[in-house]
Amino acid sequence: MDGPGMNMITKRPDILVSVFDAKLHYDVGGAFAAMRGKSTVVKAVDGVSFDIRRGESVGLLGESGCGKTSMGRLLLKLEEKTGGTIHFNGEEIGAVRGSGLKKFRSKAQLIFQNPFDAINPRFTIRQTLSEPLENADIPKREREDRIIAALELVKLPEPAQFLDRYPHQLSGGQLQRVVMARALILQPEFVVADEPVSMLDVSVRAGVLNVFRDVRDRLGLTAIYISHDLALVRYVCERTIVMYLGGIMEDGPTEDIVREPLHPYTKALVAAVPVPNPDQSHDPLPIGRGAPDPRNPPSGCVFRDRCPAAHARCAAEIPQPKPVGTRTVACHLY
Amino acid sequence: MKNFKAVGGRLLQLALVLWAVVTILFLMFRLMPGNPMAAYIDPTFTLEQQQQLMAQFGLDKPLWQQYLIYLGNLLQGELGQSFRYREPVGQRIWILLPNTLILTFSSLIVAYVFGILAGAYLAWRRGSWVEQAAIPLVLTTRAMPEFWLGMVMLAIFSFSLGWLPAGGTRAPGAEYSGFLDLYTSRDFLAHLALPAATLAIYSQGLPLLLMRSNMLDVMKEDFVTMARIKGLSNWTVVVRHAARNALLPVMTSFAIAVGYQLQGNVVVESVFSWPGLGRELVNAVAASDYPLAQGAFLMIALVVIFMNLLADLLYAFLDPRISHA
Amino acid sequence: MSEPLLSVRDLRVSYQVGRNFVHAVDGASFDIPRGSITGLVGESGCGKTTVARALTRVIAENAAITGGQILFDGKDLAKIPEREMNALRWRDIAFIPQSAMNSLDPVYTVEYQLAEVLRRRGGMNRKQARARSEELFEMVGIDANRLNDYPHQFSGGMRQRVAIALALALDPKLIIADEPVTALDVIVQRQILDQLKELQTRLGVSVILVTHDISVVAYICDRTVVMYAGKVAESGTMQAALTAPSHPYTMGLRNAFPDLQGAASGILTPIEGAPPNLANPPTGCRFKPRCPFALDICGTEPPVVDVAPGHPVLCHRANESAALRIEAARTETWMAPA
Amino acid sequence: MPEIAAAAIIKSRRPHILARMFRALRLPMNDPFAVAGLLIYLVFIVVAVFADQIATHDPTEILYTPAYDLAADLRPGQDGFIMGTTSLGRDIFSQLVYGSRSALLIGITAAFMVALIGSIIGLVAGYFGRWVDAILMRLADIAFGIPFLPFVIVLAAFLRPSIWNVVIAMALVLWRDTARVIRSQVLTLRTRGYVEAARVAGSSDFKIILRHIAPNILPLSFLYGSIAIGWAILTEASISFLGFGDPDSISWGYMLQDAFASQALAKQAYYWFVPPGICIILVVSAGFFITRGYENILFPKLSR
Repeated sequence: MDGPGMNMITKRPDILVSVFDAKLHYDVGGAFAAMRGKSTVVKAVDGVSFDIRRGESVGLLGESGCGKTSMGRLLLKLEEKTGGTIHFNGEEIGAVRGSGLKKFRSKAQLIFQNPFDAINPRFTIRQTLSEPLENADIPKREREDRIIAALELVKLPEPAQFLDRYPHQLSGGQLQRVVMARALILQPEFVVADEPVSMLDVSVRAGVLNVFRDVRDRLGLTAIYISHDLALVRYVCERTIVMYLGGIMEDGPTEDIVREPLHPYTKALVAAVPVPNPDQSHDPLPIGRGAPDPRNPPSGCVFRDRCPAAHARCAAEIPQPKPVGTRTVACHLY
Repeated sequence: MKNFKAVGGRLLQLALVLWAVVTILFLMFRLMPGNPMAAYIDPTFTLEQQQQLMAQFGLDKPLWQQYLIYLGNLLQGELGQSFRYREPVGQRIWILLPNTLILTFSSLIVAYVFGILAGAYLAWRRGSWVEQAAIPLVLTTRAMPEFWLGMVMLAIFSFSLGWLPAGGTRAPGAEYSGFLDLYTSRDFLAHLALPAATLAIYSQGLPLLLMRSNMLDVMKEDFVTMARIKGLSNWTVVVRHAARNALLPVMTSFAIAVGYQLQGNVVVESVFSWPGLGRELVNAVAASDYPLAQGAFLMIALVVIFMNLLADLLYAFLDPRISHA
Repeated sequence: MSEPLLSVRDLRVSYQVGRNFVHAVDGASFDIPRGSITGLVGESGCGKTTVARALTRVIAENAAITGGQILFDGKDLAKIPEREMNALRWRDIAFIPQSAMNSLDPVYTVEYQLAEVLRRRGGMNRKQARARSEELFEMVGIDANRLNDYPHQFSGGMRQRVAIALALALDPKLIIADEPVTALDVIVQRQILDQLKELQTRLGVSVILVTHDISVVAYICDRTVVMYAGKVAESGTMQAALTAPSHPYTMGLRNAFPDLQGAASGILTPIEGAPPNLANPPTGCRFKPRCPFALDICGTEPPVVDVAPGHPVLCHRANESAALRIEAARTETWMAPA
Repeated sequence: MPEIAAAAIIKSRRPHILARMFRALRLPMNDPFAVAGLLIYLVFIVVAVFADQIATHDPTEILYTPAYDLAADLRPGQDGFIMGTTSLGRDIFSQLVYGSRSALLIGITAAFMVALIGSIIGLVAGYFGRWVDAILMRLADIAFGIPFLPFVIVLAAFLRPSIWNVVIAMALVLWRDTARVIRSQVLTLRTRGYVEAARVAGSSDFKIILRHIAPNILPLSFLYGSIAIGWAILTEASISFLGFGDPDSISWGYMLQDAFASQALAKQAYYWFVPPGICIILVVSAGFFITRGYENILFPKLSR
């Protein structure tokens, strides 16, 4: 799709979030870098378009520096976009201010990557969870019950005993459940989870992921799950968007992407994932070794300098996302 | 060498600071109550004579016009006439500046060499009784009024023991042929010893504490542990790796310390009657000789601002993470 | 099997925190055969990094080796004097740190740091050191003209390659790699692991790979040692320990790992609870509070049972492992532990 | 600047109000230095408050010995003068006692002003960033360009000489150090997860600053406040020594100027000019000791 007509998308009730040609460029500066003629503008997100239907779980998959976290922050207005449009419930979020912003905040929430950093160490769990309630002007007497309900929702055993505890007295898994409870306490429609389990031990991760899946289904949430780990994305999302150097390479059902990756980068990504059984293939990855430099990406397709199938056209022309079977792929091979 | 076009931002910032300080200086000296030349107008002067004197110093024009003249003169290095000495301020400043700089740099170099070595040693002997004793001692040197320390040093070494002269830069009547001859003569050094020692004792605390704290931080870094795992000798690990990294911020603090030291000079020069910019400023202000005071203040401010800039550049060049961005 | 390069016997390491002692490693025993890659696997706080660092005898100020032996080439590294130990460092035992970023001195070029090891520890002169540095960079696939760059000018993956080059500098007998690829993205991670495997096979050096990620161990290691709460739960060949785990903890760990090739509908099963506090560890088996197969007997110290030759398991029900393994595969087993 | 530890390990029940306050201000009660610092402060505060009762004479009154000649240059203990008399025949001990009053008065007010102004500017610059940050930091650069002591001297020459000149001068210029340090602390705090979480939870900027940012910079402001007390006392002493002090208020600086002018050095009257110096050192170093300031006395790390 070469970019939907603006008004057509915003009217469709089933679309909760519509992103069209979103850009986030910022100047990193650095006098000495500038002196050597190196560009100092980082294109964290460079022309990304996708839509998310209500109740859909979408994985934002990519390596560090691919722009997935920036994209998540743009969706929640934690970062102001420098181009394109983002619609939430049919309304462009760029202009939202004051009470409109407060309403948006209650509808769109974030689950943080590092639970140990996401809660103020001086606040008790009760104070942490009552902050969103205060902002939504929930009367004082109702808050205790809603806090307990939120903690039960995230399966924290006997929540009452946690209320007066400080964050350093909880384990990683428990803290992440409190972070989730805080995000869900105002019954949002839309949740962005930024690598929610990457800081947790493997044996604890599964528990937190199961809670996330259970809560998402129970509240009918629309969710974005940001991760560099394809196996985790597959466990949580039915659709995945693969990002590289600020752009979307491939977008489609997760199972199809895992079974039959189309974009050369996705192929390398899927092949690279080590699986816990000893007799997996050891043949070298179909990808060049260069490290992506966000400050000066290659011309045309940003992946061409590492792509085994790169040809002349890839350098000349940026590949537009094209429908290929169940997927949308941005590559001249199709 | 790399071109510095990109460092323009920093130079622009410098120009702004310079302009602001110069303007503040101008306003300060013009906003005072009464007539700036009151102290120099003989009551017997007639009105015209007073007007004529004022005109000579350009004080009869409206403020903004004086400001423009003031800026114009400044750009040509013209600092106006001293009320008291009736001679160009610039000339006097130029003679006194070397004295102040020599006092500042000699004391600071001694302070930094001692501070760095002692700081590194204390970091290496972390937790020992040596450190327990040294830190409070260093703290008291930071808590000490410099002029009081000067007085005590004077009383002991000059008056009680009589080893060193009590002030000034050279014995009365001693003649010196050249510039270099003066500044390296035994007589000058004897005069320099006490004031420089006073300033050095006061300012060694900064590099010492900074070096010690940096060393402690760096010793925790992974690359220091790796150096030990590589089996490198203790000397190599502590000096070549830990000290070399810890030294970085200490070197840049030297430039800023010069700025702070200049302020300390004001009192120390007065105690030792050392003919420098600090003492000149004090005497000029006491005598309400505002152009001279303004010139002395400006020169001190220029050196401070230049040193702040030097600190930034020094930091960028010393740290490869910035110079090889 | 030839005599192992390294055998650790009942190693104990404890940290002094305030007045009490944390027994981070409480009697760990395992062997490292020559010319192989052995995975040292366990979750955070299980003592794997402490063991790795104990082998180099460069441990934290407040730590101390309080017991056991580290037999390496006929010498007990836990007891030999510091001078003798230092002679071994980097010549025989090298180390690859987790994030090479702050393990390389930021104010010296990479060449300086290579030459420093080659000349001060390897006794080479300037010319030999330069030649060897170029050869090492060649081996790990970095362009030799990048030798005089500074560490911060290298990407994550390249820095890790520099760290490998550094480790290989003096042809050590043993390389200990502490989470070498954890901080890297999956593609670079794979390329570094492939490189490590290729170099290990070609040079015949023994490698200990410390990691929390059993899929990384499965991908590259010949043998594995699974640690839990300061003790070795189980160790053995890759097939034995991972495809057919015999300790309940390894079984649980195996289930908690998302498997890309497994069925899409597979449910990840967590291990409820948390590892014990090592300041005052519980008596008996330390996994008992989280183990679905725990019996009363597990309250007493579990024996080390050789389920198969070279496959010791620290568990009272070790010889029932085949049956337990089937039961462990079912999610409900873990949902409500005994 | 060593990273302020995120949370002290405390018992689960709500800690006692005083313990919480001390924890908030990071006052290490078990550290001998801090306790010594506090004791020194207490002593001087008591002396300052009860100066009238403690002092044996009026500090400015010219005194005579029982034999009616001028009680000048008396050694400590002579004719009942505990610490001797000045060349003008005034009681040194009384001057010392009253000197503590002006020292603490100036020290604390100046420190309060510097810490307050510096913290607010640092907070606003660090939190809001962009042009607000640029303007405030250029202001700080200008303040850094002004040599402080010369500035106070020139200021004292214009304004009627009074002990408040130092306080005004410090309020105008010395907020610069605190502002720069608080700003860098706020910059790191702003990126912390729980600050973003508060923003996502819909809290206003004001509420975020009040509840999440300010409590974490309190220890730093208090630390720089205690260092500023030292600076103020040292500056006042220097100004009085140079003759720009407040003539009708007795301060340690004035005593030293009086001694210096009366050739006390030549007379080797150590009993006259040493004690005021010692008092200054005690009070100023007490400020450093209390907050273990010596760990942070150095320049804020010039981390870019």
